[in-house]
Amino acid sequence: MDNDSLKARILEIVPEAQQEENKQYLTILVPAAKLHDLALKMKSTTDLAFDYLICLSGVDYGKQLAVVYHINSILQKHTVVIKVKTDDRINPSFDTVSDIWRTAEFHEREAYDMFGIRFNNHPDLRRIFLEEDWKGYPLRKDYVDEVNIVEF
Amino acid sequence: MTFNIYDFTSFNRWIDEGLNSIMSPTWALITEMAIIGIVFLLFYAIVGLFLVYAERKVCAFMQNRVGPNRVGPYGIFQTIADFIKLLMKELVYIKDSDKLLFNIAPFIVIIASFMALSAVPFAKGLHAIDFDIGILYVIAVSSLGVVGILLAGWSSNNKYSLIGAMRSGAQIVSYELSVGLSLLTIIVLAGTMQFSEIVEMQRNGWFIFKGHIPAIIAFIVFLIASTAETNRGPFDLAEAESELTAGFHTEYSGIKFAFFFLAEYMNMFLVASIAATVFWGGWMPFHVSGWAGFNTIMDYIPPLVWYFGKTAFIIWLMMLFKWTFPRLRIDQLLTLEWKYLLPINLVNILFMAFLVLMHWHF
Amino acid sequence: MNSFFRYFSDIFHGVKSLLIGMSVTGRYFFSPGQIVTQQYPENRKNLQMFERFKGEVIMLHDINNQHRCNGCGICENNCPNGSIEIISARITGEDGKSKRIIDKHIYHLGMCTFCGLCVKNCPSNALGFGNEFEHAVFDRSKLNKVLNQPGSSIIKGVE
Amino acid sequence: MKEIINLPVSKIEEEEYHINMGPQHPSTHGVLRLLVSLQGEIVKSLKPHCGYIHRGIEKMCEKDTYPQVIHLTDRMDYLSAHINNHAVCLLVEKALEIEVPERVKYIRTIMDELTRIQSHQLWWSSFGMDLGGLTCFFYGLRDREMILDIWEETTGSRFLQSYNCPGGVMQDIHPNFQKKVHAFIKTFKKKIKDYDRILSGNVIFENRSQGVGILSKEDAISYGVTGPSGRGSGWSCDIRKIEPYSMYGQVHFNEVLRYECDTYSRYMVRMQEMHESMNIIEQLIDNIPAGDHSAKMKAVIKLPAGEYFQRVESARGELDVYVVSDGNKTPYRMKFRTPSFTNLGVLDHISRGMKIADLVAIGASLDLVIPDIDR
Repeated sequence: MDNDSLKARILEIVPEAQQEENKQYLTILVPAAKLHDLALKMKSTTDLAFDYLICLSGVDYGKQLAVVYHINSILQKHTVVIKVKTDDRINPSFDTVSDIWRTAEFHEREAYDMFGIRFNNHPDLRRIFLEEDWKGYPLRKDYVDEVNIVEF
Repeated sequence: MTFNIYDFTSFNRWIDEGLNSIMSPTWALITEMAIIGIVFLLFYAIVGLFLVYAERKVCAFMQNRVGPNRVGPYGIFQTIADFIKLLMKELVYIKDSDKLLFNIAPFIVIIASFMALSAVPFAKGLHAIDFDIGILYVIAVSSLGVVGILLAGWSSNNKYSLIGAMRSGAQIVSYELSVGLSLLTIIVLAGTMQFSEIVEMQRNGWFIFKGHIPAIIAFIVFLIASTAETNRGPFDLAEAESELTAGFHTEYSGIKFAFFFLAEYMNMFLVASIAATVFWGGWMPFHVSGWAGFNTIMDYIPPLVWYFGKTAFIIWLMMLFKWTFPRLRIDQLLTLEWKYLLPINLVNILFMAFLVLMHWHF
Repeated sequence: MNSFFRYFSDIFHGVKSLLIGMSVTGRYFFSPGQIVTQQYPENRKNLQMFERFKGEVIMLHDINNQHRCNGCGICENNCPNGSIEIISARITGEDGKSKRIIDKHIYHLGMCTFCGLCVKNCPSNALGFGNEFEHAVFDRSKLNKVLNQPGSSIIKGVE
Repeated sequence: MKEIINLPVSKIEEEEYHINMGPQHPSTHGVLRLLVSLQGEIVKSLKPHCGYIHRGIEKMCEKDTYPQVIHLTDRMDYLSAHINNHAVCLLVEKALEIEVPERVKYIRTIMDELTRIQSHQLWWSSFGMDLGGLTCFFYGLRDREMILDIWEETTGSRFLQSYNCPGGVMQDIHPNFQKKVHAFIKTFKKKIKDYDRILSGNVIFENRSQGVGILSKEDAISYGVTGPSGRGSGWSCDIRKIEPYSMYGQVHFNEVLRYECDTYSRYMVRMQEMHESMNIIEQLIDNIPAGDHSAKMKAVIKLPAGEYFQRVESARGELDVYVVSDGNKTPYRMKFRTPSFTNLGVLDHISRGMKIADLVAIGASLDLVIPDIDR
């Protein structure tokens, strides 16, 4: 399916979605509340059939925290980028997609570890790389660590 | 008084008479025991150290390496250096371990292998005791070692050790059967359990040739089962370093670890020498009945050379197993025993009995 | 009956595969000519490293103890780990103009990851890789090296 | 004691205990810790604990310029260092819309495949070692040495080459390169038969690996298990075929697929991939076109603001680089989707109900590289 019809199909499911500019893949910004619903439909609908979550990345855009999902369909051979953003930097949370794509379980733990983004209904949301008592979320732009980060 | 260098009977008698002439018979017996004990201890240490070196060299050559070559020429003193290092290591005591059993276990293992060695005839007249139930004794004593392994694993207060010990228990209990039955096949042929007589009966041909097909099958089964019983090579589940780090001796250090190490190699030597004695004629030279000249030439080669040559070859075979094959899983190990080795063995004994009955052996 | 035959064919194939495996190790055992181990400290005399081998960063000096470094600091900027420190000085040249020369080109071998960016980006090709690989020292401070040799000067016409 | 005797049998059997495999354990190939719940020898569940060598590469990348990032990617999956470099370089070139010379594409592809071969060789070595066949380890490393020598001659390093740079490669190939690669392929085609003889055909090995660690295709996709592990489940997930980069669109090679879904099929996929890689190298090695070894690049590389994504096939699966650029010379956010990390996620799922020995075999068949997990 080409990008235009993909966009049309996704807008059908989530009318509030907006397209973001990206040369490579169709990038769509989705309200956080609709994310899980959209993901479920994207996987189960036969003409979309997004069955492979390539990559789940947390991004700190300065004011906003975002999670970026690169999703691919093996059968239909199309890829889409779904983005969710939140302004809440103290207690950011999204719905988990680990029940839809199991690989998200580890990726979401990584995003939680590095950005402090909570994923509701995640089966085992713990820090994955850092210790349980680590203070702060290192990949956030406002993270300060005078001991470990050396400036040249 | 002259000695036949190939026959130690007169040499033994000379020592015995000499001792009896200077002290009372009781003291003479005690002295003899002490001498034999010291000789065996030395022999044990030397063979153990040499086998460790040999294993390292053999596996190195199989793996395109040169092996130890730093201590002494060709690294022959490497194991001595290792041994000194192990002697100087701290003996670590584990918290909450069963101290008594933890300390006793290595001794049980090493004593079991030491005791079994006493029945092996190295040359004519060169053995500690010539039991009339020699084979039975060896089987009985050598399997005592598993008690030590079980104790070691259980008392270490370590889960890896416990798993290793339990595996070892299951393994030895089942493979004991195959070792016994494969030796039984030869007992059927020989009609005796005394080692000296078994060797003597192979004067005109080794049992592996005399008993042809069933003897060869019994030999292969014995080789597999005894490799399993010594916890070596594809059957080293009790140690299984990639699964259980070091299995039952994970928590041992220093000289106690060296005891386990030494016992493993001595067990290997022991089963190899039993295989050599029972199947390949022990110290008996290679004889072909009818070829008198050939037999005379063979007789000139000393029995100790024959004995150690055969043993060394079988040890080499066991090393080849270890350094070629991947390890079995515990259920496959038991499948191999109960589904393959044991039925084959039982049929093989019947076959051998039939053979003996019909006089189809040579 | 089928399973009966399979039992024996399993044994046969199993033993055959084991023998094939043993033939490999056995063959190597009897061909010690194929040993690949290099006897390292013994072969030091005739040990030849490849010419591009990245052992350490060096400053290339010619026979007159002259190098091509003018202390521009591009290598320092390019280094991802901060393992290069440039201390430059200013002198007054023959033509009366003040110009920059290298005073100390400090190289922290212990921090270097041999990415090669300093050598690649040097505009006057003053740096290169040396073949020395025995870097073990007893003190970490000995890994800090000054690359420009004492008394060296810049080749004329490079700056 | 009395309490245990009085317990019903089922209660005793249900009793689980935990062992820690790792961080220092011979079969976890590094500092991975697996908290395994066991019932007897049966694995009930396991929890991977990673992060013992987490170095914060993604954070470090935010401080580094794009050419400087290269040397960090080396240290992620050190066994496919060159492919990791390649991914970043491809991303930078794509963002800058630079066409690299043909010669660079050839060199990169050949180097990628050499990387794949040596990674699989080391995997084979450690796989044999994990199953108890210690000799395999030395045979694999012996043959790998030839590739390391080829690299050392051309790139100057044996392991972490940092040979790629945005726009090309650091230096041109050594004049001996082609000759040595030919010699390697000739030798290795003989030696790989030994691999099959000593391990692949061995009855013990077949019993240890067949039917162990079944990973169905659906689970492989859901868990994102890519690379040879995914292809062992019949999932055609080779990025070299899906989104060809460098020369992969122009060479002929088969994507190795097997459908047994067990440890043995993952093993066989890798063994055959070594043949395929040699096949690719043979097609390219004699036809390297003359030309420059690098495109003209600006001294300071600044990516236009935007988001970029690059997929490559590393030796153990799909490696993705995701870059958010704000137009500066350093990336705003750089994320690596490393194959070992996602492949680790499936370990719990496929090793349940297996024995400890199987867990070791499964872990080896997934070919985990711990720095690749931790980054």
